[in-house]
Amino acid sequence: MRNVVVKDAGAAVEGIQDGNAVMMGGFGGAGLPLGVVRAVLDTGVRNLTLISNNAGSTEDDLSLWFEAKIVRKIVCSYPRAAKQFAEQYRAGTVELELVPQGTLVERIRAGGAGLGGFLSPVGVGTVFADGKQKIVVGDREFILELPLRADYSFVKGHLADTLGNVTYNKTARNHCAVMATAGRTVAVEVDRVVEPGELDPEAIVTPCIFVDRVFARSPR
Amino acid sequence: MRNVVVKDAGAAVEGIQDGNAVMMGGFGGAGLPLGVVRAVLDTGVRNLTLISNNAGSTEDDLSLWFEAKIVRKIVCSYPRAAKQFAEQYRAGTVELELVPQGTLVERIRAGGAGLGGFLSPVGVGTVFADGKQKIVVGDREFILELPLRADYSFVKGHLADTLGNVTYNKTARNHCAVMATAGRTVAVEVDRVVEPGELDPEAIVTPCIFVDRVFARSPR
Amino acid sequence: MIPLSRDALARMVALHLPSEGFVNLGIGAPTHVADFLPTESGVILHSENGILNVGPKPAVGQEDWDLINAGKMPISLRTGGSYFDSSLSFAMMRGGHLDVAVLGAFQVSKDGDLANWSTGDNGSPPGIGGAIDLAVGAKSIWVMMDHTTKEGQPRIVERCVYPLTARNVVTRIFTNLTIIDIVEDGLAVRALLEGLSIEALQEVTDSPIHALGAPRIIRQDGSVV
Amino acid sequence: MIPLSRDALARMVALHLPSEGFVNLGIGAPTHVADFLPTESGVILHSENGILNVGPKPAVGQEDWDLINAGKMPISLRTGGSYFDSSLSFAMMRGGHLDVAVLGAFQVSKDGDLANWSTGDNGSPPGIGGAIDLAVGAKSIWVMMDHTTKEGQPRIVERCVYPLTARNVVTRIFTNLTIIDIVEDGLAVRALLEGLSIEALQEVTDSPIHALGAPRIIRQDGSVV
Repeated sequence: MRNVVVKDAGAAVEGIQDGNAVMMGGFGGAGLPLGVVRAVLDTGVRNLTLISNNAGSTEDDLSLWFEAKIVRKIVCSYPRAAKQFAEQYRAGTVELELVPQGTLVERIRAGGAGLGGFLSPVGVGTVFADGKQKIVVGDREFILELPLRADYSFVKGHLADTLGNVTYNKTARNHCAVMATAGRTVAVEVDRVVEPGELDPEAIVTPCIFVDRVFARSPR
Repeated sequence: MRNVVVKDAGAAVEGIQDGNAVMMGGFGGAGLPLGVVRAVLDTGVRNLTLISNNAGSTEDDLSLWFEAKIVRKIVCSYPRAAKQFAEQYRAGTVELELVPQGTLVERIRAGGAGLGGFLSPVGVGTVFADGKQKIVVGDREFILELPLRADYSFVKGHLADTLGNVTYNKTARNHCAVMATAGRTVAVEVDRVVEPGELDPEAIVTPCIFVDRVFARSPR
Repeated sequence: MIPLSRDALARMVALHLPSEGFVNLGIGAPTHVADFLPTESGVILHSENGILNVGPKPAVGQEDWDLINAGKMPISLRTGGSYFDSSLSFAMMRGGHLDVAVLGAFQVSKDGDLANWSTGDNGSPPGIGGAIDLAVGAKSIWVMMDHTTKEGQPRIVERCVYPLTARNVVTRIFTNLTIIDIVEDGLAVRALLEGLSIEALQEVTDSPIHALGAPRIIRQDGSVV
Repeated sequence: MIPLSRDALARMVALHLPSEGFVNLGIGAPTHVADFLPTESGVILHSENGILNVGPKPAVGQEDWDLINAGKMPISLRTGGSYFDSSLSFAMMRGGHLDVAVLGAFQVSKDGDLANWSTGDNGSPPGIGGAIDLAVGAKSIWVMMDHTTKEGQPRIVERCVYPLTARNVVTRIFTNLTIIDIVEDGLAVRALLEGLSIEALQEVTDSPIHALGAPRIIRQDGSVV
């Protein structure tokens, strides 16, 4: 029977390469797979394109990636309050693609759902429309937003069964559920791995078809 | 405290008018709000635009609407095996807009999510592309599909609390969850109404913000 | 005449929210409105990171960092609340399902243009977050802000000079001096701080205002009579 | 030489499905493939109405009409299965998450064009359902069908005359006579029914075929040696 459990964060990030696009779940610390943050650092990869709602705070989080200068570009909605990122940004050593939060998650969803893009009312008449195709439907103008996919999606779940079905905890679900549909390799850091049948089939948020690797977070 | 419980199907369809667009949940009989089917008939409304995956079988279902000739147009993915509909269709008294199933649900989602449309790879190079705008992204051609909304969305849930939070039963979830986001008035027929707090906050599929009316199905 | 305190302004907004309405309180000052909602209001609060029916912040030591609001502060879930992913959360916002979004602002124009995400300072990284989705999608967009900048410059202007969040979206502005509705024929003053005249308000407002009937009186505690 | 029975054809397809793969079996004959899946295959079946890990049909009298497949027939859920709404279900399909979709067909062209939803008969209402989404989205599109129509006309053709479902998507065809891969240089015969020659197969195939190495032999029970 299918079993996607791997032993640790190191195994979860196996294969990651320089220049990869990487989605990291989370809104603030909720939903951020912290073990993965460190494991990616340990691989020594560089020049990543990071797709994430935030750019870290000054804590033990994505700030480590900016401190280590392994991110070439970040696609992000709210990189404020991120000290290490801000330094890189001011120094011009990291590229920022600023995307409204709802547009960010919808672009990721489009990537995972095989759509070529979508027409958004968000950003019309603002700098967020710059350089994007405008499409008028009826008497209303929209912006064509394009899908996002990644080489790796790393998210934080609550429970996963060995098949790879995942639930989340409270507001830690945020971008994780959508990112889990849009990575070529999807790895989920969870609080606990359970047996198939232990999760309520009505309450599984990410069905196992989307998940390639699961590992249990180490106690801190 | 908010309470959206109404006494029966008749109250759930109150206000429906000639010429309205109506979404009906369900794939086959699963998810079809049967009490609503009859209650709409009882109102005597006509010239409805029906948005539904199917057009009824020969049973006690949407076929009744075609028998009563209250549907002017149906937007549908699979109206086969629908005897009463087929008669109307051959007689030319009902208009059919045939939409691939995934495109149908995605158009409804776009309606509920405030998008102006989406770029679909489905139907490219087929009759399903006829009359639709083509948009090329990179080297790939897509069809611009437009959102669907309705005056009323009627779906079948399993449990609802008095606030209007809804869960579904097994594969009866199908189009219901998405249709519940895209009606100006959304009414849900459920097996049972429960108190707030009885539904697991992690397992609520349709949060109450989308729901205007809830009623418990009468025992048959 | 002392401008409203932050608490009083928050109370004034809270008292205006529609009973049993679905409301998103933007990060910053708007979040503070929650503290002044009468329990009988039945208002249901949404936070864009994926929660409906946000409850008060937990007691010190009881924080759950998987249960936070859009300002990344610990909250609680009220009975009957639910969790969902960001795509459904933003579908609620962009799809017009929220009754009211209360947002902070740097500037609002007489046409309801909103500038609340950037002052154009290129020194620090910009951040847009979800404010722009709210501004486009909620049925009513209310702004709450100080009437002027710290330097005394008007924030209600003919035309925003800061980068826009959205055009023609704001319908009502609550400031520490007034409540103004943006209507067809301009800026209509619905309520005025006790002791303040329309003429005095006009002096700190960079676009013509007019009274909507006899403006109601805002008391120092934020109640309106 | 007797063409494969429906059961044998279904068994032949079942034996080729990738171990532990995610598979959608289209309505009609493909659904029947499930009955021949070895339990150790670990194949996980998807049905587009919103279920992953479809199990066998329940015993008579145990049917739950809220638990059906895309053919609207009662099924069961295997341990570790899940339910979800149609938008997520079609995201799985269109987004390339399924390893294989097995579909019936009226015609398949040498370029992998698929015609499986309409014979152009205008007398009865058309129906497209979810077959088109599968045809566009799954990583591999396999067709299973009788090699010819009841009247003996080839179904594998130079160019489909029936309305297309999708262009250039089919990669493998299982018929009651053969297994053919659609590759760069045309129709490559991977396996042939015992006793059938390439030349005889060519006679009932409306597009040039060629052998891929030495084609394997299909036995009457659908096993391939």
